[in-house]
Formats: sequence, C-alpha cells, structure tokens
Amino acid sequence: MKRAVAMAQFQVEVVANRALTGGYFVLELASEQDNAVGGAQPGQFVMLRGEWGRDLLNGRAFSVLEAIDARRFTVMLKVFGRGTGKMREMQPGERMTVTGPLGRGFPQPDAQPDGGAGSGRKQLLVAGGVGLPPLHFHARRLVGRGKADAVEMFYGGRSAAELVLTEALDEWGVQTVLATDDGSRGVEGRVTVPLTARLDAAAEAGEAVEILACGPTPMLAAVRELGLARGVPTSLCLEEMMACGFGVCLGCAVPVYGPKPYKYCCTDGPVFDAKEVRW
Amino acid sequence: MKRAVAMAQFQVEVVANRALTGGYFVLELASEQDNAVGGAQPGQFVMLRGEWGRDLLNGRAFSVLEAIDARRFTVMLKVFGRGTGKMREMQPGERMTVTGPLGRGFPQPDAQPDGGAGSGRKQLLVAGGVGLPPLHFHARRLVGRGKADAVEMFYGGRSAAELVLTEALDEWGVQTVLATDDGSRGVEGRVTVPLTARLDAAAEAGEAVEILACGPTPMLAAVRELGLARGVPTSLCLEEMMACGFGVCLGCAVPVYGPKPYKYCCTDGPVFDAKEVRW
Amino acid sequence: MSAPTPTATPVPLESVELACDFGPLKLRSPILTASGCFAYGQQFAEFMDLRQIGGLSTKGISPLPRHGNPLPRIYETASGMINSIGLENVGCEAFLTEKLPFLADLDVSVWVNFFGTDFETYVDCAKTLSEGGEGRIDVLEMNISCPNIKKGGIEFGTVPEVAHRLTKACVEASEVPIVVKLTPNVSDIVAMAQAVKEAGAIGVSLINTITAMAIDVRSRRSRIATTYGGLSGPAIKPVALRMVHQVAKALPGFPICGMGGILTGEDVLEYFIAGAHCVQLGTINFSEPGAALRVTRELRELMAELGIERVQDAVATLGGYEAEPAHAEVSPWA
Amino acid sequence: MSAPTPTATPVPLESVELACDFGPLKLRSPILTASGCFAYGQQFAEFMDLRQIGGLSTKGISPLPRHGNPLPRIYETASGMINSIGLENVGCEAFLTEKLPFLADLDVSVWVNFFGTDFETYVDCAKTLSEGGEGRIDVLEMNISCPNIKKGGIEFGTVPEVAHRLTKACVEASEVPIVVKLTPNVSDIVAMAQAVKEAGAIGVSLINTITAMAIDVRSRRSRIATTYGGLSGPAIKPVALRMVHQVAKALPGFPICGMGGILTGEDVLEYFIAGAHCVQLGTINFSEPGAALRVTRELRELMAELGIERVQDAVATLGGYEAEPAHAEVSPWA
Ligand SMILES: Cc1cc2nc3c(=O)[nH]c(=O)nc-3n(C[C@H](O)[C@H](O)[C@H](O)COP(=O)(O)OP(=O)(O)OC[C@H]3O[C@@H](n4cnc5c(N)ncnc54)[C@H](O)[C@@H]3O)c2cc1C
Ligand SMILES: Cc1cc2nc3c(=O)[nH]c(=O)nc-3n(C[C@H](O)[C@H](O)[C@H](O)COP(=O)(O)OP(=O)(O)OC[C@H]3O[C@@H](n4cnc5c(N)ncnc54)[C@H](O)[C@@H]3O)c2cc1C
Ligand SMILES: Cc1cc2nc3c(=O)[nH]c(=O)nc-3n(C[C@H](O)[C@H](O)[C@H](O)COP(=O)(O)O)c2cc1C
Ligand SMILES: Cc1cc2nc3c(=O)[nH]c(=O)nc-3n(C[C@H](O)[C@H](O)[C@H](O)COP(=O)(O)O)c2cc1C
Ligand code: FES
Ligand code: FES
Repeated sequence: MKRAVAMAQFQVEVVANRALTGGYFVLELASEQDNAVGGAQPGQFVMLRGEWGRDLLNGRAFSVLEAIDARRFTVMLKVFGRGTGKMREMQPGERMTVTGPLGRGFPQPDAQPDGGAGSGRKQLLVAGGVGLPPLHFHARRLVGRGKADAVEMFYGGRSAAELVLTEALDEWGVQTVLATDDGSRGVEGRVTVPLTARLDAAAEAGEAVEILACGPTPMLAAVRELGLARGVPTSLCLEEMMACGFGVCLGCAVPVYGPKPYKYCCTDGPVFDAKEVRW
Repeated sequence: MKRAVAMAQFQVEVVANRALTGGYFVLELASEQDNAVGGAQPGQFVMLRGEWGRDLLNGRAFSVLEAIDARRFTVMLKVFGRGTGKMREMQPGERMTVTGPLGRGFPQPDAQPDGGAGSGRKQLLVAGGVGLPPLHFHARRLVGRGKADAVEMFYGGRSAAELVLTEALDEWGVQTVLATDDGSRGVEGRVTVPLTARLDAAAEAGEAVEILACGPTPMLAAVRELGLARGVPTSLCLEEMMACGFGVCLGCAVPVYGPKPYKYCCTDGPVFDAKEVRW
Repeated sequence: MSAPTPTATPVPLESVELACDFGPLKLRSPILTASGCFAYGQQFAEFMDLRQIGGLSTKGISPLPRHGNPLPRIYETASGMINSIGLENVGCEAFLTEKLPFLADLDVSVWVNFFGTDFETYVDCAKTLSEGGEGRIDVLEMNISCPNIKKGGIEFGTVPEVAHRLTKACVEASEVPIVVKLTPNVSDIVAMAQAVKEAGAIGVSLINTITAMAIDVRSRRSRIATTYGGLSGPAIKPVALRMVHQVAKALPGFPICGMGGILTGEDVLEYFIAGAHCVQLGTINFSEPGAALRVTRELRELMAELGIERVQDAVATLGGYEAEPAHAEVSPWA
Repeated sequence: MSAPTPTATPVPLESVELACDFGPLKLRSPILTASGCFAYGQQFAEFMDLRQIGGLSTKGISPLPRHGNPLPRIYETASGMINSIGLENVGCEAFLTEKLPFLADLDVSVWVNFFGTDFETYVDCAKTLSEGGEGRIDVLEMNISCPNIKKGGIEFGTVPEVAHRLTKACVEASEVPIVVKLTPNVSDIVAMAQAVKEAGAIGVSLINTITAMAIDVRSRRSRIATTYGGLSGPAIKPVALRMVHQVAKALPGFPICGMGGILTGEDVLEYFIAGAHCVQLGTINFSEPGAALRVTRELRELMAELGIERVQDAVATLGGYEAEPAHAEVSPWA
C-alpha cells in the first residue's frame, strides 16, 4: 500500500462536466502531458483547485473515479459548499490545478497471500453517497483484470435519484445490491440491512469476506460495527478536512489506536483498517 | 445636472463581450425588466459586480457607453486589475449586478442659456484611453438630436490600436481629431497638441467653445491648464476609488475649492468644473 | 470524525420571531446597519423599505463638523477593504436638525455613533446628543476605537482604565443609554469590555476595523493617504466572532452587538451562537444597498429550517465537542 | 487625484540580485517558507528544487514530542484559513537526528522554530537545539505567539517585560542567533519588538496567526475543536503589513522577517517596502507546493521591471503623499 507513483502538481483542462441524477456530476479532466494520476490506485485522491483567486485558497479533495488513460481522469461529486459550487458551473476549456494522486488506496483482493486483509477474500464494497467513486473505480479495475466476481457492491442512497453510475456495474457483471431509504429503488432501508444479511450468510457458509466501505461517517460507523463484530476485515475510506493533501499541514488528523494517537488521512489513509480508527 | 432618474440596483445578463483593439472590450448588458440606465445621461456611470463571492467585494465603476434601450446598455473597458480581469472573461449568459445610473453627467450644449458652461458654445470633447466612453455617449446623444456639429472630438492614445470606436464618430459626421504618442494614427503627440491649436484658433476667431474632458489624470491636468488659461469653461470627468457609488462610504472624495474642502466624485461628479478641482 | 449534525425540527416561517431585547432596548429585528456604512440612512430609502431593519447606527458624529482625510481613502484587499475616511461628519448641531428627524420618522432603533477628540469633547458630544435628541435617539454608540483619528489618543480604546473613566463620564452626561464600540486592536478584549461594563455602558459593539495597510509597489506609497486605515469585510469575520465569543463567555448576559464581515443570514446566526444579541451590517451595504433585507430574509428562513423560534434561543449557545475515545496502544476492536 | 507613478528604469533580469542580509546572516534569497506550512521540508522535494529557496522555518519544535489537538483542526474562511494543529511535532531529539540532516544538506538558511510550555522548557529547548545543531542551524525562531497552546501562558507573547525576560534567557542559552516570532494579538506590536530587541534577539518574525473562530450553525459548535484557532492567508496580509511597517519605522535597521498572506512576487515587494528584510510564505504552500519558486521568479521579474537591483534597495522605502494644495473658498483658477 505504498504510494504507487510520485505525486506532482499539474494543470488540467475541463473536458466535460456531465450532470447525473441526484445533483451529482462528473468532471472529466485532461492534462497536456502524461500525468501521474493515470497510475492511481482506487482509493487514492487528488486535490483540485480552479483559478479562483485569493478566496477558496486550498484545494478540495476528490477520489479518483476513473483513470481513463495517462492524461485523462474523472471525479464525481455534488455541490457541498463554495468550491464544489464553482466546480458545478465549470465549462469545458476552463483550467484547474491538480495535486496527486495522493494517499494510499484499497487493499487488493489478491495482494497479500498471508491471510490478512486483501488475501483473496471476496470483497464486499459498501458505498453511500459521494463514497461511491473510489469503490466504483476499484470494481472497474478488477473487472478490467477479469475479476468481476472478486467483488460485490452494496450501494445505498436516500432515493433512486441518488444512486448513480449503476449501469456500468451491471454492464461489468458486478453483483450489486441497491438500497434506498425511501424504497424507491432496490431494498428499502439503509445499505447496512442487505449487508448484514450478506455477512450472516457468509458466516454461515464459512465464506471468507472482507469489507471496503466509503460514505458518510454514520454509515461507516455502522459498517465497522457490523464487520468487526463478525471478525470480518474491514477497511474504511475516510474524509477529513484537508488543506494540503500531502502530509504537511497536519490538519487531517484521524484519531487512531496504536503507538501514536493520530494518523493522517492524506498520507496514512484515506483508507484505514476499521480496527485502528478511534471513534 | 440633477440626477435624471432614480438609481436602483438590478440584475443583468451579459449579452455580448466584444473585443476591440488595444485590449479594450465592450460588455453589452441586459435586464429582464426596464431599468433606469435606459435614461442615463452621458457622464453618468454604473457600479458593476459579478457573482464573485466573498472576494472583490465592491462594485466597479464604469461610465455608460451607450443606453441602447430601456433594458440594454454597454460599457467599455480594459483589464486593469482583478475585477476587470474577471469581466474580460465573462461569457454571454453570465449575470452581474448593476447599481445606477449614478452621478451627474456632462453639461448639455443648450442646457443653460445663461452664458455659463453649456450655453450653446461649441463643445470640444477631449478623450484619452478609458475616458472615451462618456464622451462617445455624449456625442451619440447629440447626433441623435441632429446636433453632430455641436461637438468636436479630440481623442488620443499611445498608438493606433488604442484608438477605438472611431468608425461610429465618422459615421455620425462628428468632426474628430486623433492623436497618438507614436504617430501611428492621426497627429503625432499628445492630444493636447491639436487641442491647443484649436483653442488658439477659437480665441482668434472669437468663437465660444467649452471643453469636456475625460481620461488619465495627467491629461486632465494639462487640459485644465490649457482651457482655464484661455478662459474656456472646462468640465473634467474624474475617476476616484469608489466603494459604493452613491454617496455613503465617503471614499471617493475630490479635493475642491469652495465652502468645503471635499466633494464626492460619485454624487457631486464625476463631472466637475475644472476651476473647482483642488489639485 | 465530525459528529453528526443534531437533527433540528423545522418550524413554520411565520413562527420565527425576530423581535428581541438588547439589554433595556426592544428591537424589532436584531439586524442593524453599521456606522460609516449607512451614512444617515437617506440614500438607502431608494433601495429598500428602511422600516424593516432593526435599526441603524449613524456615521460617527463629533461636536463640530469634520472634513475627513486626504485621498486616497479606501482600498480593496482580499475579501475586505481598508478605509481611512477620517471621521468626516456633519457635527452634532447639523445632525440634530438635518439628519435626526428623518431617522426618528422611521421608527427603527436609532443608534447615534459619536466620538470626541479628547476627554471633554467626548463628554460634550454625549451631552449635546442626549439633550438635543429629545427622546429620538435610542442608543449613543461611543466609538473609542477609530484608528484614523490623530488627536484624542489611542489609549481610549486600548487601556481599560482610560476607557472606564471616559465611559463613566459619558454615561453620567447622557440620559440615553451608551453602548461602547470597541477596537479589536488590543491584547485583551475582555478587559476592555469589562471596564466599560463596570462604567455603566449597557452593552458593547464588537468590532470596529482592524488597523491595516496596503502598498502600491510602483509608487512606493501606502494605498491610503494616512498610511494606515481600518480593515473591514469578510476577511475579519473570524476575528470578530472570536472576540464576541470571548466577551460573551466572560460576561454572560451582557449585551453584545456583533459585526464584522456579515454577508448572509448564516453569518448572523454564527454571531448569535457566539453570543451576540444583535448585529450590524457594514461593508456589504456598499455593494448591495438592499443587503439588510436580504440578510433578514435569509436569517428568518434559516431559523425556520433549524427550528429556532426566537433570536434569544440561539444566543450564546455554542456547544463543545465530545471527547474522542481515550487513546490506547491496542484497539478495543482488536 | 492619484499622483502619477514615478517612472522606473527597468534593469536586465540578470542584474537583479536576490542575495541579501538579515542582520548577521547572509541569505541567498529573501524568500523563505514559514513554520508549520513546510513541515520539515522533505515532502516539498517532490515539487521543486529546495536549494532555490532562501531558507525555511521548520514546524515548531518542543523539548518533547507532542501529538497535537483533537479534530477538526482546520477550517477555510474568506481568503484565509483557521488552524489549531496544537503544535504537533517530533520533539528536539528526533528533530536533531531524523530531520536536521536532510535540511543541513540543502545548504539553505535553516530556521528552527521552537517553543516550550513554560519558561524553563523554552530555555531548555533553545539550549538543546543550539548544542545539538552543531552549526547546522542558522536561526532559532522562537515562537512566543502560538494561540493554540494551553499551558505556557499568553503572557510570553503579549507582555513586553515577560517577553524580554524569556528572550534574554534563551539568547544566553543559545549560540545560534535568535529571531522572535511575535503574535499580532497585541495592542502594541512595537513595544513587543522593542522588548525582544533589547533582550538580544537579532530580529523578529512578523506575524503569526490572528486568533479567530468560525461556527457551524447546524451543530452549534466551533469549526475548530479547541474553539479558537489562528487565522492565516491573504485575509491577514493588510494587518501583517501594517505591523511590519510600524516596527520598521520605530526600530530602523532592526531585521524583520515579514509574513502573512503572501501569494505573489508583488506581495513580497510590498513587505520589503514596508520594512521587511526577508519574508516567509505560509498557507500558499498547501495549495501550491511549488509556490516559493514561482514567487521568487515573479519577484525577480518585478524588480527588473521596476529597476530594483538589490533587495535592500527596496527595504523600508515607503514614501508619502504630497500634500494637497491648501484649501481655499475661492479657486485660484477663478
Ligand atoms: C480523501 C477524500 C476524498 C473525497 N472524495 C470525494 C469525492 O469523490 N466526491 C465528493 O463529492 N466529495 C469528496 N470528498 C469531499 C470533498 O472534499 C468536499 O465535499 C469538498 O472539499 C467540499 O468543498 P466545498 O468548497 O464545496 O465546501 P466548503 O464547505 O466551502 O469547504 C470549506 C473547506 O472545507 C474543506 N472541506 C469541507 N468538507 C470537506 C470534506 N468532507 N473533506 C475534506 N475537506 C473538506 C474544503 O476542502 C475547504 O477547504 C472527499 C474528501 C476527502 C478527504
Ligand atoms: C466614474 C468612473 C467611471 C469609470 N469609467 C470607466 C470606464 O468607462 N471604463 C473603464 O475601463 N474604467 C472606468 N473607470 C475605472 C474603473 O472603475 C477601474 O478600472 C476599475 O474599478 C478597476 O477595477 P479592477 O478590479 O480591475 O482593479 P483593482 O485594482 O483590482 O481594483 C481594486 C479596487 O480599487 C477600485 N478601483 C481601482 N481603480 C479605480 C478607479 N480608477 N476608479 C474607481 N475605483 C477604482 C476598484 O473598484 C476596486 O474596489 C471608471 C471609474 C470611475 C470612478
Ligand atoms: C468606510 C467605513 C467607514 C466607517 N466609519 C465608522 C465610523 O464612523 N464609526 C464607527 O464606529 N465605525 C465605522 N466603521 C466601522 C464599521 O461600523 C464596522 O465596525 C466595521 O466595518 C466592521 O463591519 P463590516 O466588516 O461589516 O464592515 C466604518 C467602516 C467603513 C468600512
Ligand atoms: C497549519 C499552520 C500551522 C502553523 N504552525 C506554526 C508553528 O508551528 N509555529 C509558528 O511559529 N507558526 C506557525 N504557523 C504560522 C505561520 O508560520 C505564519 O506565521 C502564518 O500562517 C502567516 O503566514 P501565511 O498567511 O502566509 O500563512 C502555522 C500556520 C498554519 C497555517
Ligand atoms: S491534509 Fe495536510 S496533512 Fe493531511
Ligand atoms: S463611492 Fe462611496 S461616497 Fe462616493
């Protein structure tokens, strides 16, 4: 889980700004030269900033949704505050500055044959809201390597409109369970409902599974509870306020158990072992 | 010279952003309802602001270049700092907020039959750089009333590229003398060179003239000198730093002779009698 | 982990009540406009119905008229502006005869911002305004914090004992309640607030501008003719909010009028939570002369959304964070 | 009327000399990076050639390692940000063994920012760093101004006599020259600078962050777990520049390292004109890790354009305005 490629800062142009349902949108960004994001691991992120002058000073963190090729990649987001508000309005041709790829990505299902997380266990991907992009990217990569069946996706949102980019999952043949709070699509209720059933089934069948989750903090807290109670290795992709993204401001502290009370979301994470997170 | 119409604040959309030579550009702005700028007098100005967030807080002052109709008007400018830099990049459809029309315009050639400024004297319009718009507007209005011969334009710039919108003057039949520092168009030298000749000729012929001038401060100082030395009524359209544009911040003080040491550019001006300006 | 947002039960817009108390005063709305940013009110009548604001603070009045500083007097900076107007004003007499009648007719809370150039003229000014106001002035807002005045001494605004003495004398000279407007250019804002409270001020206005400068590198001169000016606008909001909170915490219940960089209804609510009882809008009036009404509307909507019925329900309600679980080398989850 | 810009004769880019003096120190460039915004330097090597900066100030070092504050620790505000990191650092020992060798190899001016939690630990820290640095540390930048530390007392940074005593003790304990970094949260910055100058500091760093807060109106909590944090970024530049000018004017020739909101080469030149001898870049490093080199390039170009050959030619060169012609009722032109 070392950083796969050197980070760097470079300029990109907005190639497309595509609206999805539920207020989500996808920005496609391209640089003139090859950039390091092309080699990003799922779970890694970039810091993005437009030509915004003296206000909105720091970059904003976004998980890579897809590294299309050595020059183009996408992120998926929705309007949250001022920065994302400006990004919603961006037109093709406008320029942004990118730092990345940053952080450490998800464990690979076949990365470590030693029985720990990422040891060939079936990966249950649990996504909520803007937590989808890194898991979608993770699924895409595995599909690309012919391993669609190494993962199952559990994806929840408030209503049907908030579940996006599911066609791709279908197309790839990734088994996907959807859940909405209002029952307008998939299972009615939180995504933890079908996840619980799946975990229980796995336990009964003696099937080795692990969880990779990304989404709102209450969801992550619930998923951790479910996973760790059953002894299932669980990785959480966290969000913290970030100023730099590369380990120098010390703003993105994550309270952890271990030799030191804090780790850093941007350099030690954003993916953390659920056991070590001190919430 | 009382404010002709009530000022107000209203929204406009950028209809067009047209580049001229020399870095100048013209923004055409339109509101959905009739606005008061439609009735603006030449020399009056508007405060303009884009949706710029928390930085670039105050509006920027621009003379009205043309009140096309009750909803549409134009301003002419060039990039000076951050605000005008953003305006250069504005695309049709983007929104701005307008306050105006503000201030008091130029004296009319036939306004006051009492022998003071604006008493049917021939008006010599002296423009430099971004000082063109109010005088161009003034000429346009008079032409519209069939009085192209009430004015003569003296217009100076560094080089040919900096002289813009002269075709309209030709079309209207407004007698125009151009001057450039490098001699690339019109007379070589400052605009004060042909102006001096013209003033001397008028003095010799006993012709009643007055001066209306707008442009860089050193030009205005020179014009004042020329005009007042010859007893020619001279009006200067001034620029001062402005925060509000309607007389409440007291930022735009102009030092004057008279009962009080300061008047205000935004409410007492921007057009001042050259005699009263305390430079 | 940011803790989850406490779930608020929205209330209908109609049940939001903006009327509130500022010590002995009743305000129809907690949103006022700030001194020097609203002149004497008239110009704003072209942009909005002035009767809908909670009140307004006039340009600072001195015993005699003042002409103000040479130019340039203003400059824009990052999310703010610097001004050095020089306390230009019409003077007590002209104020009382020419400006006050218009304000009194509005039936909003009239705060007359005032200052002197030394101890005696401060007291004179308070006395003249109090007497000449004939009941039409609700508050005398004593500005002891103007960075742009040469005479009169920085000590009024920065030394608690001096501020105490001055406040006491003005309180004694005036029938009208006195609110002291403090400068943020001090090491200890609480000591200043405490001093003027004990001297009989009914509240404090926090904050005036922060002394600042900007330089034109081409002419190698300050952007402001008097070298320094006062910084206002959104840039200073975090500093103002901190001072409001410090004073509210140290002097619970003591009325604070908060200001500095307010642009939105949400900004206003931040000030209430920090401990302000009412607020003033300053710099925003220049670019958006109708701002006070928009901000009032936004505040009302936000209060409805968050289930806050009355202004005082929000005042000084800042909560703390739950402690993180204790650190341990070994995870309890392991 | 704004007076016309003095016409400057440009000089060729090659004749611009950035090398300069800071008291007894020689700097290759006046552009350094600021404490807490550059960690211990390593991470920035991925973005630029560190040998091209004038120097850097490390994250503040205390005698023992510190873990820092609970989260949230940072929040963005209008043209600025608030932080309350809590002075997290590796401690003297680890700094000397693990971090300093990398910095020493860079051959730039190494400023080690340090602090203690009380008088004794300040002095200890200065002594340990001075001895352990073995000539590889150029400046000990003493931070007496951190708003985020609970113990140790606000008085170090706000009471001139206390600052004097502390500085004197550290100067005596250290072979390495001491620059004291002052807090802007004071009534009288000149008194503070004067006190540490007389105590033997070779210069001052101006300014640290301004104490500030922001509130989340939905959770009714501060955006910062420790309630207050320090405001940095372009928002504070006008305040920083004013303080640099005040100190430069009161203590001519006394070296000042200016900082606060620098984003461009023009910003740097403003600091020089106000009286700074060198500058540090802080917050900008987060969003633009290569900023120091861009700013250096911009400064060089601007100096060439304006005909400034050496940094010291610009230092403390603020001019004034010509007086306006005297006022008279009747115009001399009439
Ligand atoms: C590792 C990581 C990956 C992320 N991936 C995505 C993604 O793929 N899609 C998506 O929509 N969002 C993602 N986020 C959240 C995204 O960074 C925030 O929504 C965004 O920063 C909000 O910016 P704003 O200007 O709109 O909000 P504002 O509230 O105006 O921002 C104010 C400041 O707070 C910071 N901030 C606010 N919220 C967050 C947050 N949750 N995390 C970090 N900084 C924050 C901003 O960067 C900015 O500095 C991710 C965050 C992290 C840390
Ligand atoms: C009555 C009047 C009419 C004007 N008409 C025109 C016009 O028709 N075309 C044109 O190009 N320019 C005109 N100007 C000048 C124009 O206002 C400035 O060029 C513009 O404000 C610069 O803004 P900026 O953001 O690009 O510059 P910045 O330097 O970034 O502006 C910083 C601040 O200074 C203020 N400011 C800077 N220069 C001036 C100035 N000269 N006058 C007033 N405020 C200033 C800005 O409003 C802003 O608040 C006029 C000015 C006045 C007062
Ligand atoms: C141009 C200008 C003039 C001001 N004049 C006064 C004044 O006369 N008396 C006073 O107490 N405050 C004065 N102030 C300070 C404001 O009332 C207010 O305290 C400060 O601007 C902070 O609020 P803001 O950020 O909303 O502008 C002035 C502010 C500005 C910008
Ligand atoms: C996240 C952060 C951490 C900081 N840590 C320190 C520190 O440890 N010691 C110190 O003296 N100053 C510290 N500072 C203050 C900066 O060194 C600098 O004085 C201040 O940020 C103003 O400069 P700027 O506006 O360019 O950021 C810190 C600033 C920030 C933003
Ligand atoms: S975001 Fe700066 S250290 Fe992680
Ligand atoms: S610009 Fe505000 S008074 Fe003229």
